Amino acid sequence: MIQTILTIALSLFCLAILLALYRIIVGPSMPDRVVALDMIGVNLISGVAVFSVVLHTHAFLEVILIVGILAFISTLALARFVERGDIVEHKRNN
Amino acid sequence: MKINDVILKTVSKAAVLIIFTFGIYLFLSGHNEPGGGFIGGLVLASAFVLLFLSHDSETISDAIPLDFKKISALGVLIAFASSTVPMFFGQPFMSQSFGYFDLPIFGKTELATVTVFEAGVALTVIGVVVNIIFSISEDE
Amino acid sequence: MMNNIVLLPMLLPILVGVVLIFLRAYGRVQAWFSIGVMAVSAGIAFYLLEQVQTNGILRLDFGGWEPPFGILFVADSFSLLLVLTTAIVATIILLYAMFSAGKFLQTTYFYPTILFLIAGVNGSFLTGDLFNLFVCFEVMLLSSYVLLTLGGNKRQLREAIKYVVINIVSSWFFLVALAYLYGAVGTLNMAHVSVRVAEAGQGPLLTTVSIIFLIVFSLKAGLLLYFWLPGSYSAPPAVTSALFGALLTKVGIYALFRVFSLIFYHQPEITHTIIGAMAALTLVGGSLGAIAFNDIRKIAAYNVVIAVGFILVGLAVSTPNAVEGAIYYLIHDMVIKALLFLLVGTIISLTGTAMLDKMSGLMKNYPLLGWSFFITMLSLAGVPPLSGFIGKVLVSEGAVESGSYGLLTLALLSSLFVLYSLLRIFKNSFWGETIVSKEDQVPLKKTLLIPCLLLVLLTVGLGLGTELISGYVTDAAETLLNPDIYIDAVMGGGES
Amino acid sequence: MSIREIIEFAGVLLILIGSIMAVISAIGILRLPDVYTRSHAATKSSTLAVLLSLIGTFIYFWASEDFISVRLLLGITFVFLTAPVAGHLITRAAYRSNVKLSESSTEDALENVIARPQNTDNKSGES
Amino acid sequence: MHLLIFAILIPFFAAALIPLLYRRVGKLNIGWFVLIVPLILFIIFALRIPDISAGDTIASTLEWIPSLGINFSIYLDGLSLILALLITGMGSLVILYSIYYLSPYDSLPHFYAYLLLFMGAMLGVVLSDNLLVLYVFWELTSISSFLLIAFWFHRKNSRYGAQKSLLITVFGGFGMLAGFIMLHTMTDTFSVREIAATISQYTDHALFYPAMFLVLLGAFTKSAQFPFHIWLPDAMEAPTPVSAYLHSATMVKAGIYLVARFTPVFGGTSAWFWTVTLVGLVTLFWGSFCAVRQTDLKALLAYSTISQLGLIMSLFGMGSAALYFGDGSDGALYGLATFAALFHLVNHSTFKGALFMVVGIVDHQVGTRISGV
Amino acid sequence: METLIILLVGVLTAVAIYLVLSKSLIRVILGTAIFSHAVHLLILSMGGLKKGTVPLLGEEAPSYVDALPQALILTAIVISFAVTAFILVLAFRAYQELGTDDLEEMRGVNDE
Repeated sequence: MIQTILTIALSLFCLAILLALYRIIVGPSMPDRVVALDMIGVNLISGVAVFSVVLHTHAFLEVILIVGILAFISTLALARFVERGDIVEHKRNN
Repeated sequence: MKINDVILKTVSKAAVLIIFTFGIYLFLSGHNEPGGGFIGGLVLASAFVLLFLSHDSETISDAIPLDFKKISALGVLIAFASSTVPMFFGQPFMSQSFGYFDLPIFGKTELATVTVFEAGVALTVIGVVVNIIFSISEDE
Repeated sequence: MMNNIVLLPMLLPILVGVVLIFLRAYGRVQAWFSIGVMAVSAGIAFYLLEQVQTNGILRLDFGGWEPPFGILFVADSFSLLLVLTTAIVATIILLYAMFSAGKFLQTTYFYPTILFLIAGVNGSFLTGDLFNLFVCFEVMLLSSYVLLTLGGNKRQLREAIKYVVINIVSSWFFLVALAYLYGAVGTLNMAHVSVRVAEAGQGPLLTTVSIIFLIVFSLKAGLLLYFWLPGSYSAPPAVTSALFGALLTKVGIYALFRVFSLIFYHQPEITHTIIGAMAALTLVGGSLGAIAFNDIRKIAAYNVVIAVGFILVGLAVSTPNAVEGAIYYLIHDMVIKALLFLLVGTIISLTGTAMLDKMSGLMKNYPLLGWSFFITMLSLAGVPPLSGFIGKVLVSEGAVESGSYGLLTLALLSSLFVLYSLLRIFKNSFWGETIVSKEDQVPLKKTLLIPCLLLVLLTVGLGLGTELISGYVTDAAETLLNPDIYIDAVMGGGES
Repeated sequence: MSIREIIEFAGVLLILIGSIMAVISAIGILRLPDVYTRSHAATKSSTLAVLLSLIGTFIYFWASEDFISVRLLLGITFVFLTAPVAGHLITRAAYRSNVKLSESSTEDALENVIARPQNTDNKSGES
Repeated sequence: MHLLIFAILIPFFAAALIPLLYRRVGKLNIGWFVLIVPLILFIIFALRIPDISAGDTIASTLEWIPSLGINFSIYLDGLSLILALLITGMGSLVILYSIYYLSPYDSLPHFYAYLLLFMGAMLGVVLSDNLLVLYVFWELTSISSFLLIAFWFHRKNSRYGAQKSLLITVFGGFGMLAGFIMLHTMTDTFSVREIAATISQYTDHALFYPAMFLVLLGAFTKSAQFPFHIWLPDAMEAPTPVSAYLHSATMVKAGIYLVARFTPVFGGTSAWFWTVTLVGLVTLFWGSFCAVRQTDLKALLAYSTISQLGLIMSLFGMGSAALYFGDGSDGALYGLATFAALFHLVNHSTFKGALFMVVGIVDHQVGTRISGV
Repeated sequence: METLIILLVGVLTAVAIYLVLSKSLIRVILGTAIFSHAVHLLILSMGGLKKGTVPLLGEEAPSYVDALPQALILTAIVISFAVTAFILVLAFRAYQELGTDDLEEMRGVNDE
């Protein structure tokens, strides 16, 4: 029972990732792609969590946080790039 | 054009705190579980990267007055020096030893000489990553 | 007994190199430190070499893990001879660097990087584990990337990109080969792999794996796949080119010798024939390249290629004489290539150009430099009694013994091309009408000449004093040709 | 069914709801007309989805193995903190880099607050 | 260990001393000091004449790389003695001549150092018993010849001639080295005497003929035999004493010496007979033919030298048949050819040396070497 | 499972080679990065994807997977990290100096 539900949940997450992938490919604008990428990251986190439940192991729990950190930082960097054209400013001008 | 980053700055302070905690946790758990110097170092470095992203590089280098090139060198030095120590006790290079200690808060803790080595690795990774961010950002 | 000292040739340069990072501002101090550490490691290598003669092959198990479980360093005569030569040559090159490198180079982590490079080279020579070999290769290559880009003019950057990308790809191929080998035999300890391969027989699969190794190491050594070499060796400053010319390709050659004499020696009619064909093509290509260019740096770089082909003729033939000759030639080549690149660099710094047709009559202005170059030229061509001679004789003898007359012809003819290519430099730049008057000439610093003269002495000394090292070389060749000696030393008993 | 199993089941149910939310948000990102509305779908429901599934996992491990994972708690906090900020930043970047609003949108409230650079070349715009 | 070994080394030491000595002697021409060396050597060798003509030989060894069987061993017999006397005798005369020939603006220490280097190398070639040591000195003669031809290296032709001669002789040298290595592979020794003693066992060996041709390649390039003669006319850019000494009297005779030295090894075969004789004869005719067309006196002498070398070579080739016929009357007849060859070798060295010197004088006095101007 | 992973390795390698062969330097770098991942996966599958638990102390399990490939991969990752970091900085410098990231155009840049 539980296993079935988990499998369904896992495939739904995969479906969500695939749909977001479509958005990444089609665009049409850069922010669209970034949004979709961010969403993939978030779904990946959920996927890993479900996966560790399926496998009954704690070994993957670190991955959740790491993927979260990476997704956040990359989204941040991409957003800055879209907005200002650089990633790290030398000196804030305000 | 004035860009107001209050939300980002506020949140990133909290996020950096979390990342630091997690990084140190990963670094220490490396002996028996996933983690260790390299991964811990990377996570710690990502905290620095986050700081660079949310603030500007000058503010950060004023706040943390460290030469990260020297930090990575120091890391390598620590790693190799700690591996060298056993040679003076007639053990092969990179031999390690560990023991269990009763520490006040953590209870029974395992401490191994390899942790020193890992610390060196972590420092190196932090230094290198931050350096790369620096060198890409500085000569615009 | 504990053999921790085996590690020192790799460990010392790293430790000192790291310390030097903290001494960034003090160029001179860095130079003396690095010269000192290289001299010390030369002493260590010599001590170890003596030890190996009396006690047999030395090994060090990291962390006390006995083979085949841990990683380890193994020191036999072959590796130690190369480590010794590396240390000596590096000392002299560093001496040159101290006098020649500008303020900028001195303070941009030039010396630490050189020391890391040497650590990688020494590590590759000494390691007894294929994966460790990969790691040491990478240490060496990373340092070489940095060295290639230091100073950063456009030409350097462009060549560096080519060099880095090619080396990254070949490194990943190295990993692919390691993966296949691990999948096939389940171990990466060289001696253990050798045992397993001998047990299972070198079937088609393992032969294929060996050919991937061949391709990887050929890229690093510049055997046939040398297209990247002339550009990247001629771009950086003289000191860096000298280090590259003396050390980098030699590591690839060392790996080829090690792998194909210790592990994949069961199917010589396939692997060694391919090596022979590649060596032959390398000789032809290198010879043509060496006489085709007007840029003296390019000429020098193509000479590296020719030497690689020549040394690998020794491996392709694999008779005792040939292997011994190849070792002699390897040692000779490390010395002489360093000298060649230093001289070429000096000439360029004196004349301000690298083009042959723009220089003339330097002999009148700088006689000592001219004579050094003359001796270098003869030594490279294998003219007796300089150091290249004995290696050439022995390799040729090996080729005769095994009936490889084609290789013999190419090897000897390539010497002629070497002679001709350098003769062109000598004839055009040193002879001829003096176009710079005594008053206008750029003064040649004595301090730049001293390292060159030291290397000249070394090449003459190696030629006349061949007897001094012949014992070590014979032992090295014997170990290479009888894998059992190596295997016994590594796998036999846990006396350490 | 022991109480423990019920709690386990509740955890798994949360995960299932989370996954359904994720698909809904994915549909949103697919169907909505412009980047602002898509980002709305992505951030809101995705955050909900991930929080639900992480809490579900946490509950599951708590119930089945009495294991309170600090890492998981940290993760939940982190995602909870950062996901909205990330959405905010992207949308702002989109607005500043001249990504058009959908034609069905009736009002641009920021039109007079933030001067949009009208004729910049841009690294992002419609491609 | 015989003192003769050091006789070979004397010129090298002297050559090394010249740069040191040059500063001290001041205005006096350094040639006078240099002249002492060949004179002493000549006397040393001349004193051996009675012993050698009595049939004695002198052999001695100085170890160099004993582990590989490469030792500095010398062997003095009649053939070597003749050439050694020729080298030192002609050397003395040439040095005497060059004291007056060269102008004080030329770099005298270089010239004499090269000349002494060459003399030592040449002595080494004719005295060594060890093949590889012979090869060492052989290459040294090429190198010193290269340096001497390019003595006036600011002239384009000098440089060209030097390069050509070096490349061709070194090419031959490499061939010869390969031949020597093959001989070593067959017989497992580098000693010429031992090879000559045991070669009869190996005549069927696959490497026998390749070795022979490769050794001949070395000899032919050095002796300017057809088709390798092309370097010799270009080598005439050298100062006249050099042409007299190297390119007519001694160095080109090294190839002849090699053929003579290896006649006992390869002699009794028809291949050797035909190759050496035919190449010698072709060179003889071709050299003479070309000589007729020359107007430059030195070039004329160069081609004449080539043809004379061809003559000597062909005589040695014919003489080798004596080994085939053995002790009979045919053998004695062919043996005469060898005698004639040796005789003409000495003969040619002296008269051609003299001719060159005369041309040098003409050049000096008249200002040109082109006849008919 | 192995077959699947190997197929994945093949796809990754193909992608990587396509990228490495392209003109843009940044694509080349991405290609090398992808190639490194492909190789790491290859090593992993060569070690055998057995049904075992992660090789950690503290988790009781009847069988563990081979730990050596993982150690190798970790090292390889560190190295690829360093190399990628270096070449990124190098590409950035080259872009600044040469004014292009197109390898074809780079060749046209004159010496010195």
